[in-house]
Amino acid sequence: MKQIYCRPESLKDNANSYCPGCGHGIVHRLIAEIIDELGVREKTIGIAPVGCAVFAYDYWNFDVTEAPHGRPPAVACAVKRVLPDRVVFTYQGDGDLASIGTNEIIHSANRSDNITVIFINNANYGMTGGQMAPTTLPGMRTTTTQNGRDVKVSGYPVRVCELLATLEGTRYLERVMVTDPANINKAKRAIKKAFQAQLDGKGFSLVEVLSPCPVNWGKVPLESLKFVKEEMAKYFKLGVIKDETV
Amino acid sequence: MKQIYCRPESLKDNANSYCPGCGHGIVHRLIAEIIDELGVREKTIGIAPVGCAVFAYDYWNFDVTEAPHGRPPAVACAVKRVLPDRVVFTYQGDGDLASIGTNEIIHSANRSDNITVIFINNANYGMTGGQMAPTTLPGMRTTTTQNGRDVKVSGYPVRVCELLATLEGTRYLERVMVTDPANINKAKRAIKKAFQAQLDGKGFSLVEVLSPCPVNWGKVPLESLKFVKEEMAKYFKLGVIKDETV
Amino acid sequence: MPERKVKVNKERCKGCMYCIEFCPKKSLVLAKGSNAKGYAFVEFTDDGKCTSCAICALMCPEAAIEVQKDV
Amino acid sequence: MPERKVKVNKERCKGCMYCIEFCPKKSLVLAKGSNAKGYAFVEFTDDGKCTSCAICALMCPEAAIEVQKDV
Amino acid sequence: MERSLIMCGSGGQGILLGGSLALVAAFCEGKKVTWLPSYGAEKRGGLSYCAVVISDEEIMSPVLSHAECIIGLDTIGFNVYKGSIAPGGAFIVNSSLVKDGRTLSGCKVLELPISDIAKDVGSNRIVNMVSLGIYAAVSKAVKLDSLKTGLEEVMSSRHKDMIAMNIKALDRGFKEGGGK
Amino acid sequence: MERSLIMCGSGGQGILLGGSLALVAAFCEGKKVTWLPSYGAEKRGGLSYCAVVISDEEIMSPVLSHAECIIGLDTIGFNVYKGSIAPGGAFIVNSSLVKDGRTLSGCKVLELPISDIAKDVGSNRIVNMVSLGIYAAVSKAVKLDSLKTGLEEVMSSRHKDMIAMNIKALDRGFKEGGGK
Amino acid sequence: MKNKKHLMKGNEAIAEAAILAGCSFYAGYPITPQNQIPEYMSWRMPEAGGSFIQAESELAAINMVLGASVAGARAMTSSSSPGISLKQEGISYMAGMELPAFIVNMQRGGPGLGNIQGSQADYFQSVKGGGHGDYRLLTFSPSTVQEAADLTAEAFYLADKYRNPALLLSDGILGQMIEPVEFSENKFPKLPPKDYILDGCKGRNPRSLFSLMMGPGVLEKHNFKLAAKYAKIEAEVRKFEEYKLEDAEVVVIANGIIGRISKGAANLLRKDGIKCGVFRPITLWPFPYAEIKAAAANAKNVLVVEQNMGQMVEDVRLALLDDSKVSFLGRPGGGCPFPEEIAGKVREIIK
Amino acid sequence: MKNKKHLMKGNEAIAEAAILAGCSFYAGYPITPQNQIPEYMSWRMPEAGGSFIQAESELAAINMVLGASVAGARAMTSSSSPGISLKQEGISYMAGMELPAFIVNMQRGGPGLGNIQGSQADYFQSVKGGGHGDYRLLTFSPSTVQEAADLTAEAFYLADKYRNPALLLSDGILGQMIEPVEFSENKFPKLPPKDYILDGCKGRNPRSLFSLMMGPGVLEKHNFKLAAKYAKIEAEVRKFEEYKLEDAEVVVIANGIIGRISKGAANLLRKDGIKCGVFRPITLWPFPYAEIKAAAANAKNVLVVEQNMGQMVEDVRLALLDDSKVSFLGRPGGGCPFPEEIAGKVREIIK
Ligand SMILES: Cc1ncc(C[n+]2csc(CCOP(=O)(O)OP(=O)(O)O)c2C)c(N)n1
Ligand SMILES: Cc1ncc(C[n+]2csc(CCOP(=O)(O)OP(=O)(O)O)c2C)c(N)n1
Ligand code: SF4
Ligand code: SF4
Ligand code: SF4
Ligand code: SF4
Ligand code: SF4
Ligand code: SF4
Ligand SMILES: [Mg+2]
Ligand SMILES: [Mg+2]
Repeated sequence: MKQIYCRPESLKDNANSYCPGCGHGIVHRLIAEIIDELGVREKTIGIAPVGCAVFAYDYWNFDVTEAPHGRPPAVACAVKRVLPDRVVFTYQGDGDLASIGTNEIIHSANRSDNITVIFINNANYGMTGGQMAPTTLPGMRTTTTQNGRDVKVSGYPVRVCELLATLEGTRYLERVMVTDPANINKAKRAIKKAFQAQLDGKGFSLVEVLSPCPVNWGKVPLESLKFVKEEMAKYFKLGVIKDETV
Repeated sequence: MKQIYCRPESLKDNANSYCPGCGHGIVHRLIAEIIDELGVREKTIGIAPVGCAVFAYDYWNFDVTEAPHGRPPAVACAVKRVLPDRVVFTYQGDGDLASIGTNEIIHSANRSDNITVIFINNANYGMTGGQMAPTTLPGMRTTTTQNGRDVKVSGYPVRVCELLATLEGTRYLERVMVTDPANINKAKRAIKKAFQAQLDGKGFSLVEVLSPCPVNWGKVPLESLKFVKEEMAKYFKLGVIKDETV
Repeated sequence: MPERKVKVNKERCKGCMYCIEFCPKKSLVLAKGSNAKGYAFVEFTDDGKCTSCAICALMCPEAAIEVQKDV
Repeated sequence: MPERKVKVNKERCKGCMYCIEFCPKKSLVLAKGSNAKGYAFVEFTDDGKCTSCAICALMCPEAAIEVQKDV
Repeated sequence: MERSLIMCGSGGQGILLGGSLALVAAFCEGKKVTWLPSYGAEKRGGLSYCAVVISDEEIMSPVLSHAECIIGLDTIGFNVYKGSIAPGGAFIVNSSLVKDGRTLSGCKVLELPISDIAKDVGSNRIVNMVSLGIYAAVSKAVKLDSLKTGLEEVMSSRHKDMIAMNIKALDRGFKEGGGK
Repeated sequence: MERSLIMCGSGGQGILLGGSLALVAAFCEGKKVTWLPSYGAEKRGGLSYCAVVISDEEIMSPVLSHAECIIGLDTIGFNVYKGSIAPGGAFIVNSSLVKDGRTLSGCKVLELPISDIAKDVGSNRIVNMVSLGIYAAVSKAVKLDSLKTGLEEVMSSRHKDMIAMNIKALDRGFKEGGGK
Repeated sequence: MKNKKHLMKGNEAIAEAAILAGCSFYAGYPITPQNQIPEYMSWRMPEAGGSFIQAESELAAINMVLGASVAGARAMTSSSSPGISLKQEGISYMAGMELPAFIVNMQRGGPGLGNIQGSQADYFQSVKGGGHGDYRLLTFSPSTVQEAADLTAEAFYLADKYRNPALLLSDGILGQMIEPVEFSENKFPKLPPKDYILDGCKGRNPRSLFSLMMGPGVLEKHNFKLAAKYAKIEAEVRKFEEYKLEDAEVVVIANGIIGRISKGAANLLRKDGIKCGVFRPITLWPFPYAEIKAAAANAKNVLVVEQNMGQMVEDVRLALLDDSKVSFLGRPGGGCPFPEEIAGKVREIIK
Repeated sequence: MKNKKHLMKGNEAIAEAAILAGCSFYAGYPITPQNQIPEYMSWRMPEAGGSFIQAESELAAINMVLGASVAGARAMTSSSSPGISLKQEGISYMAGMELPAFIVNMQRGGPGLGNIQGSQADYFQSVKGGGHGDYRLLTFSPSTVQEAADLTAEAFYLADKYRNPALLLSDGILGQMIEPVEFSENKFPKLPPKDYILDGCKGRNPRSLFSLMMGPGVLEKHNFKLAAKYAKIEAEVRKFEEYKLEDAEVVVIANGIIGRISKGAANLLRKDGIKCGVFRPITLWPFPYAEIKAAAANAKNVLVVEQNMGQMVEDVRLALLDDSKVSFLGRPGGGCPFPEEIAGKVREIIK
């Protein structure tokens, strides 16, 4: 019997604390697979966000630090400047990256910090119980938009990749979703490319992952995949937004 | 004798504290003229930045509040929501708006707060003695980039209008410069349009003004105008970046 | 008993059904009962149709699935 | 003495020369000496060429210039 | 007199709702009441808990070191709180899931197959109501009727259809607990 | 012995540079020294000031309520600091700009047309150097030679060409101040 | 909502009390354990005709509150410990600009991300000034949901009266617990119209609001003025509860939920004949120094209980200037003592 | 640079001392009166082979320092009062994560934007904890440029030794003034290699650094561990200067530049036969309580002088527990007393 798939080495043998069907689990696994494939586990330093993925250091089998909410890019920038030959990445939710941490992500991108950013867009604040995020869709109900997000009051869903694309420092930006085998494979290719860009010294790369949050959306997991595919991907266009890695 | 030009009513009869040839003085005057022309002096509330214009409340003859460094958009957003029929604007430098206050300006724009933002881009931190700003040109010397800004270390000059243009909430964005009569007239038209957009309830408008800072640039005033025209305007393209007021 | 092609870690599984939904051979089913954490969990049917395509593993948020192939 | 078309507030002027540079009629000059704050300041020559175009006022960062026109 | 109740189990067993129903019921009876949940970082799975205090006088501590009555709805809750029963208190154990009820000592132990009873009444999701019925019977801290009145307040209107089943569950629990 | 100097005037008169030259000179002579500027929010115009203390012993206060010697280079500075001269101290007044020197009392007053002298030496921009020459002559707190040595340290290399003129200014000031 | 008992979470009761106190502007950013405040406000505030904004960050939130206060609104924000740390600059500005505002800190365990249990470890930050400069916050520590609601109303009133930010310093326990609460009629005297706010200079001279004071001596004068105001507040505002102190030989001093639990401990001890009483400061600034001194005068022992490593105990020591009497029981990092634990500590110290 | 006297501004001397202490990472954001630190670092740090970043904000700066410390670098940031307020969350995190770092606060007048004169109004923020949770910062207050440089070196050493952030709490006066300074050889014992940093898990198990501790009792345990560390630091680190205290009947207690000026006042008074001495705390945390008690034991009067409305005076009162002895002279908002003013106050209180 040949082993076709087994738990990647870069994933600790711990159960995660995510809800059933949560996209974080899928993306964690993809990152672990990629770190293994690139052979950089022993020189990788991950920066965990404050959000549902705050415990990421319990799941990944390489060095991981916590950062205050929204500040992973600042932390990563410094880690990378102190240790330029290590692989440094941040893993951030949409509250973390696109709300409280907007300043840090923009200036990290603008400096073209040679880091990789994995951005989990699940259209709400998972950890704190499902409040509106900057990426919450118009009309979408959350605990702070109980009648649905009203763009007149709360503004528009922020398209992070498009925003960052205007900055000279961004070298690779792609939006993917983890809704089905084909898209998960695409997501993996994108994330791998983003890490490769760092290894090649290209500068700032970011992959935005549209990701289900079944519990806060009040949907069973399979429905939540459908929501990502049919609703989120309509607003947040998939694909490469910018590629200057060549 | 007919009065062709006299000090606008919206300007107090105080001397300002700016250096000779400073662009702040010109823009202050333009704003005062526009407020007069629109007849809204008695319902205007200005938000001063922390920067050389911190004393703006000593110069403008209408209500003006201070705001912590970088936070004028948050302050303005609240003032406008509390008093929706007043004219509310922020006046911010490039350190204030594009560095420490990046988060606040982006989310104010994204909410499409119905305010007007006057953004003075003088490519450095005037008040604190000429440090690098996000808008400092590549190779430009400042007190923290004494060999000229190295984009590899410090990142790229941020094009604020282009960055904000990607947000759905922005309704009017124009970049002007105050270097000569024709351009000052253009600047005035742009600023007036930005205020008019607010009066018409259009949402967030911003005018970026390329503005001389002769002292920190180590140039006599006339040379500094030339620098704006020949160097800054090359990197920061003039004109309407976005107009959804119609 | 021969080794199974697909092993599902019963205690890790949270019953999200992603693997079941996307298995091209419908070789996975929801077991009766629940695991120690109270989740419904998935079982490999081992009905011989499985091609070891590992799509189930690709979908699994818990990395609860291992796949092998006869060679 | 007839009223001057262009009045420069000597104590406000900081001698930036913007008005001088852009006056189409070259009707403004730098005065000798300096004002109370130590700045060189500008004077209107009143040589009759001034068209009251107010370009000087438009350029002035100090709002130090008033312009009138014969009517 | 101060009466204290701990309800514990796992997320999804309706612990918090159950506890707050006891609260509302006692409140309707004119009692002073407090209700305190534990609030974890994890949304699903893991321990769920709430503490309810019912009293005629000012309640000093909404946090409880020991409760006069504990309802343990599954092993997770049971294991964490088995030491928290006050001497002479009553421990209501869901014997459908908890097998160690008899290891308890120094208190009254009521082992009842609450999950099975609930399924029998109509749904696994009303274990909380069954257990509250038992609680009313055993503790007499709240009246069965008050629980029923409280139900209307606690259940949001869109769940009206479920109220009937919940009332059945309360009644059944009350009976199983020996209430009359 | 502790010697104290206040130099005051307006931005652009080279007050800070002048004060730091006195500092460097005294330092070269092996003295303990402190130099403290005022640092305003406005870049141009307005008061400029620095306080220099020179001592053989530990200096306790870099801030001065009164100075043994004050150099007042213009009216702005003079007016703010005219009350800060220590009894019996020496006030060096730039009479080219300051007309009220004689209103001072209780101290030695040296009214000298420092701006005119500076222009005569070569530039309005060396009033600071002229005044330092006077200071050396009047106070004997620093030697003229030390000021000259210090000049090389203080002036950045690209101003080397100006050093000659500055030395002339020091010499001239020293002479005007009665030094030999 | 008024004059009827409701069962509500502490967080919700605070939000409702704010609305009833005339709060018309709320800006906040989610953080456990206070999320019910923004969640409640998100629908209730528009219903009441005011503005709710989920801000992009705590920094934005506090500066929105600053802006709303500039414009004359009764304005409020809420957060929990890390979020409150982020607001320190804005709080210092508001104190300097003499702007009223209502701030809620539902403390959680720290330092850093800590945990989400109740805590009292932000005492120093609140009463000594976590921001820069000499300033003070009116600081209230409730022990019941009812008191939280009442103090909310009072805090709005006093903030306006003294033109100073007010802080409700509570914790995760009170925020999450449900208790009956009744919202009473506003019983505070009418305040004069705000003559400093910016609402357009129609019919008056333009105004400005600022804390920058560069002229020589101007900022010092402003600080002395603020200090005089703080002295006035100290003289006029001091709230506390005295529980069974008349004959107390041991005085437990504790605030908030711990003060309440301590009363339970006192009752346990009295059952055993130990004369224990409780002094519960309700305003933490102004701190009731004199009253504590008086309350402890006849006691042999004083026990300070806090959910931290010892912060308020310093103020108690300053009140008493007699360390021989003072003992301390601290449960940091979200730990919470039961009445039995406090009683046990009392038994230990009176031995 | 070493073993030679240089004339330098306090700010520059601190920057150079940091470099010589092995600081290899600086991130900061401009603010008066400390701009010479980032300006100096901007060219000197790359020259020394380290990284200088002008951060986009104080928040970014403190979190960059956090990151650099995670990666094992000796890391530093500097700011002045409003900027330090913004760093409070990050500081609390670093204390919680037990990360060393060196932070400089060149205090200015507050609250709010205040002014840019020297001030000591951030004392409470520094020593009681401006951020949330129970934590402490090693806090040093220099009075000369030389001492600022020396304490910088020591702060880096102690921060690493105890895995705790250290703060140099100085002010605009010391930052802007020029004095001779000599940079001596590093005289501190060698520290063991950092076995907690994240630099890739080659040859070891993966590590993580965090302050979130959700399990029951885990955070409380962590707090007790921190408290034990703080107690150790309190026992091992306490710096102060005693000036003419042997026969002093009046003891002036003041820190930093005010402590130095007070020595001048003591000399003035001694000329008139008034036996005045000065106790100058150099570490503000740990605060030299016992030493102050001893120093004041034989004095009739104690005068605390601060550039604020009275902050350190509380710690002095806690040290002495005898208010009858203690007087206070405060100059808030950037005001600075001259020796004569302090001497005058002493004359007044001994009357
Ligand atoms: C300074 C600060 N503010 C707020 C919080 C509370 N908080 C924790 S996680 C979170 C948002 C989580 O949302 P997101 O970043 O989208 O991550 P998700 O949980 O959805 O993956 C917030 C607001 C905090 N811990 N710190
Ligand atoms: C929180 C905070 N950080 C830093 C400062 C110091 N500071 C004052 S103005 C300024 C920048 C000014 O630059 P800019 O915004 O470009 O305005 P300009 O003076 O050039 O018009 C800075 C950093 C401050 N006052 N507050
Ligand atoms: S709340 Fe949402 S994001 Fe968080 S673990 Fe659950 S499903 Fe995932
Ligand atoms: S420093 Fe620059 S921006 Fe500031 S007043 Fe002077 S010229 Fe204007
Ligand atoms: S390997 Fe492929 S065929 Fe086999 S169970 Fe998994 S998804 Fe189905
Ligand atoms: S995908 Fe994984 S967690 Fe989901 S049902 Fe299948 S095995 Fe279980
Ligand atoms: S009005 Fe026109 S012509 Fe006359 S002085 Fe001014 S610029 Fe010159
Ligand atoms: S433009 Fe104004 S300030 Fe400049 S020189 Fe002319 S009058 Fe003077
Ligand atoms: Mg999210
Ligand atoms: Mg600028």
